[in-house]
Amino acid sequence: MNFDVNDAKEWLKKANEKIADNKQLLTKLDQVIGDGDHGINMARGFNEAAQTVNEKEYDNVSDVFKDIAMTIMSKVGGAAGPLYGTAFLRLSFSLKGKDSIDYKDLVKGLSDGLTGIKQRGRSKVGEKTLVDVWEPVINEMSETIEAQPPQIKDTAKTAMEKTKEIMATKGRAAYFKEKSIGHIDPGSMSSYYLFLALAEVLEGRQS
Amino acid sequence: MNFDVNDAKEWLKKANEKIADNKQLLTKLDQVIGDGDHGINMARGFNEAAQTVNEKEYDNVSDVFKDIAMTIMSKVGGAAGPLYGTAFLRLSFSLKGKDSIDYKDLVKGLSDGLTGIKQRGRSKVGEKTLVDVWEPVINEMSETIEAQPPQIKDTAKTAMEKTKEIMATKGRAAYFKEKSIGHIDPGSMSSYYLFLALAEVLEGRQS
Amino acid sequence: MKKIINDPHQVVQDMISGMIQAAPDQLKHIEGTTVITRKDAQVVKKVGLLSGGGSGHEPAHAGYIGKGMLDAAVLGEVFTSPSVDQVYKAIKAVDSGEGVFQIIKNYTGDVLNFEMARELAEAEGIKVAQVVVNDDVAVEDSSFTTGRRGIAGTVFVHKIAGAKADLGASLEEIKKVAEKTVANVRSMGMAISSCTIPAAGEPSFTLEESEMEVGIGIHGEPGIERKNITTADQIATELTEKILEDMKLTENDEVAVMINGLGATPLMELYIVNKKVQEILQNKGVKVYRTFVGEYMTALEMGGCSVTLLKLDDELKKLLDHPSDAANFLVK
Amino acid sequence: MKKIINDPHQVVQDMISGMIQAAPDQLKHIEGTTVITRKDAQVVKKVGLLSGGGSGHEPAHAGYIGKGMLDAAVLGEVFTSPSVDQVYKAIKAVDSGEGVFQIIKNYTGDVLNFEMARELAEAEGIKVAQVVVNDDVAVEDSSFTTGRRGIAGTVFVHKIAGAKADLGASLEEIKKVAEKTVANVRSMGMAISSCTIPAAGEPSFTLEESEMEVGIGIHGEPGIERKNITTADQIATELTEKILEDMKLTENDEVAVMINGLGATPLMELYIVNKKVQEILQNKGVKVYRTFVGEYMTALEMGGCSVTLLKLDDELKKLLDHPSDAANFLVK
Ligand SMILES: Nc1ncnc2c1ncn2[C@@H]1O[C@H](COP(=O)(O)OP(=O)(O)O)[C@@H](O)[C@H]1O
Ligand SMILES: Nc1ncnc2c1ncn2[C@@H]1O[C@H](COP(=O)(O)OP(=O)(O)O)[C@@H](O)[C@H]1O
Ligand SMILES: [Mg+2]
Ligand SMILES: [Mg+2]
Ligand SMILES: [Mg+2]
Ligand SMILES: [Mg+2]
Repeated sequence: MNFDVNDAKEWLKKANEKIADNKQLLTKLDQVIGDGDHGINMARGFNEAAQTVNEKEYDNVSDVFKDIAMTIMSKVGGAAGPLYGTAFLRLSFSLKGKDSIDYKDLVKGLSDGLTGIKQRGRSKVGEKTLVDVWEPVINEMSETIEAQPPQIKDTAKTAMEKTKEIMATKGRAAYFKEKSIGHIDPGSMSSYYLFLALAEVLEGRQS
Repeated sequence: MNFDVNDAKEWLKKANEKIADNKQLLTKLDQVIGDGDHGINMARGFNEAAQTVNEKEYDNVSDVFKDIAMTIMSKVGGAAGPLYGTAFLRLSFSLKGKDSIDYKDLVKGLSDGLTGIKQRGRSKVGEKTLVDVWEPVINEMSETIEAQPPQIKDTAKTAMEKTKEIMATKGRAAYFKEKSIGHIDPGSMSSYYLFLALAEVLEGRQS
Repeated sequence: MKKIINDPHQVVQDMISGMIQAAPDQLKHIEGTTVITRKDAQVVKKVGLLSGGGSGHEPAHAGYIGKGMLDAAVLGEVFTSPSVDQVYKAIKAVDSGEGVFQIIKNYTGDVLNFEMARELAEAEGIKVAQVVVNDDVAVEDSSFTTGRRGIAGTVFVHKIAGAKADLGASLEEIKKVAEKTVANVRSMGMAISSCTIPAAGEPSFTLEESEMEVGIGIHGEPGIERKNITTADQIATELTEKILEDMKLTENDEVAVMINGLGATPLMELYIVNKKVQEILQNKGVKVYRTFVGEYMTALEMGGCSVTLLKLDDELKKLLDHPSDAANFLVK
Repeated sequence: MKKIINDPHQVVQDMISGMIQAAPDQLKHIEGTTVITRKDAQVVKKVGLLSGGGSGHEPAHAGYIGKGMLDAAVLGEVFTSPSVDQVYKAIKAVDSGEGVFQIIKNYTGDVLNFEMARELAEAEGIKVAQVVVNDDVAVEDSSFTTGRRGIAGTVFVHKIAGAKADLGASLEEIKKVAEKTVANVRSMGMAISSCTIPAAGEPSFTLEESEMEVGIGIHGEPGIERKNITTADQIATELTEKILEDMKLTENDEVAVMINGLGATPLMELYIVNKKVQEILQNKGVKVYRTFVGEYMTALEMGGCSVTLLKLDDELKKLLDHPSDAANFLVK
């Protein structure tokens, strides 16, 4: 396959829709083990990003992701802003100069993004953060030569739900210590929507 | 009759008892058209005054009233402190040097006290203040050569109740303007107890 | 009642020792009284400046003690004026022979107690002069009644009279400039929530979830009207307009502005109110010389604010800018 | 929600213009940003001092802008850290070539946004150093977790780093003394009532009429325990003891004390708390060099207070006493 500018735009469009539709849910999750602004922050930033890239013409995917990264960083705020921003920036870097992008390139870019999140957040799997969705999903993607959208969806969903069992050691949720167990991590939920949107785009490309 | 040191002490003792018994009522009245501290202020001050003069030996009435005045001024606070304090101070001045005090002297002293209250408070009859009890009572007392306790009680009670109809133009109650009508003035109530106590003492002297 | 206190009847005593221990080099407590003075009182060759009243208005009045402002504050019980003997002791504590000037908020209790203390002091040959502050335009101005209340504008009188005294002025000169200040200062406040006197234990008044009271006094005295709470812009406009009705300001007049918090209102909201007040004055061509935003004359934990305007001339400007060491009104 | 505001989503913008208009000669707003700087920024031959974070903590952080303290504050939405580009613009606004030092409260959002802004600036050749303040002993100190929160102690870091910068120190020297301050400052707070984020409209948490929360954070983050409210003496003791468990103080050690109000708590109550804190320190033979009582790091209209102790040496004493023009931390 060849992941092009329109795919990138489409991905963000779908992701933004899902986040907007679930703004309340994300905020509710963040009220329980955070400060209740994750939905507000994400919806504000992704909406802005979707508009920016939608209105603009691009001749390569790297630039699309660069604009997305910059908008998210300046509009999301909180912890999620720099984290998602970093991920998209690394993704953009890793695709720089490529005029055709195959599935392997995309997965490599995403895994650079994950590395960025972990460095930026000084976090690893098992701390009840969005890393707990990104890492299993990207591992899953790395194992296949071609995209397997259904598996991506399953893995993301299971990973997101599994954050319930984790005791948070990073982010605001960490202040809740044991009390953070039993609740889904808001950032993992928004990451789930992100990969759900990507899977749908990849499905479209195949058919 | 001869109004002596014991009469003065007795007057204050009875006045203090009545004020203590009605502390709540006085405070309630002050809550409606004031700041709700008249009962607290009066009880604190008169209790202190009663103790002071009770424990001490005096060879003339003037000194008893001087001590009462000073204690009230330092312990009552608010508006009532200086007003009642002034009244007892003027009473003390007017009896100074007299080794026997007849009813005429007493009335003269009280009317000096009233003048003191009016000067100090820049107030006259009809402003919903304790003047509205003091003036009619002292007018009543001035009309007889000997004490007529029943009349004193009646006049004081009627005058106190009549303050209900007045719109306050002095003191905190003035801020309530029309809303002050329909409520008894707390200071007039405490003055009523004062003259009630005096009348009882005078009754005792006659029998 | 939810408060961070010990015995409700000891709050004033506890506060006094907490204040002294916070500034042991600046403040002194006169033993056995509720009087706080400058550490270096009496200050020779200087008129002593005294203010005070009921407690619960912190930082008023003890927070304004310091070179360039007050020499002493006499504290009464919460919302109750201090008694004659306390004021009398305060006068004696600050008189260095040049006399004492007392700044009184216009409440019957305060006026009577300070006046009698003055008479006692004068009887001993101490020169005492005074001014009564009545800046609250929510009450109509009348010589037949108790008249207007003294609220946040009082702090400007402290500052200006204090500066004049610091410059070595005579009792008469201080009285003159203090009276000029009173004649040129106007305030009005509003509340969105009540306060509770510790000894009372119950809120002094109650407001519905949607209600505010415009023109309320700093002890919760009734205001002009109760109505549904509006926006900060509308509140700022109502308070400012009422003040401007009372003090005619014309183009190029200069004023000092004070946006005062009553206790529970965050600084953020006071700045939002200030935004609109400044806009109104600008539109009228009135020049703002200095603005003060913060808690200057509170009412325990009451929620709300007041706006104060002081019309300035060159003398008042100079005195307003004169250095002050008062902890809550520092001027360099 | 009962607040004196206009549009709940515009409170930060409204506040910024109200602040600037209150001090037009001291403060400057960088157009199109939420950055406020000294009027005379960039200050040549001086490292630029920057702090900030979510709004709602007023006077933190903009109230600490002025010669001798901060050069700029970057404001986020209420309780939300400012975004990377805002911090980046603040860095550019205060860099005079000597570099910029940023003081960050330890919250993931603040740390990440300030760090990324730093990287962007460094990529352009601007020297940036920073310190992360984590004085809240209510949270256990751990390098495996987010770790301790930054609360009122941050103001002491502003003051001391600001003084050092004002004296012309290098970025490295400032970092060194700022780290020393962080290593020697500890705080803990408690709340008796909640606060409401304007955009949320609902209280962030709720406490029963008899409840208090000990160890609460300045955004209402969970504390150590909820229990029935006790006396000011017991509250002061619990906060101070917890701090002293964490920072061993021995006889004749010298400290600065800060009794900070969270928003709705009257100064009277803060002084009552101070009385007990001073007594505890005295009994331990600890010398109190300076005491600060007031609202320094608030949480909107939250009711409650925090106690902060800063252990001092000669250098820190000198820097604490260094003159400051910051509106809410004036030092002569
Ligand atoms: N150190 C970290 N590493 C990775 N992800 C983190 C970290 N801290 C927080 N997060 C993620 O950020 C989410 C919270 O984002 P958001 O609510 O927007 O920020 P804030 O906590 O500043 O309000 C959490 O649910 C978590 O998934
Ligand atoms: N100017 C005045 N002249 C005479 N009496 C007054 C005056 N002002 C107030 N009073 C009396 O004082 C009473 C209130 O006393 P108190 O509650 O102790 O003082 P405060 O109003 O300062 O709380 C009023 O009920 C009234 O009778
Ligand atoms: Mg959040
Ligand atoms: Mg009263
Ligand atoms: Mg009273
Ligand atoms: Mg947040």
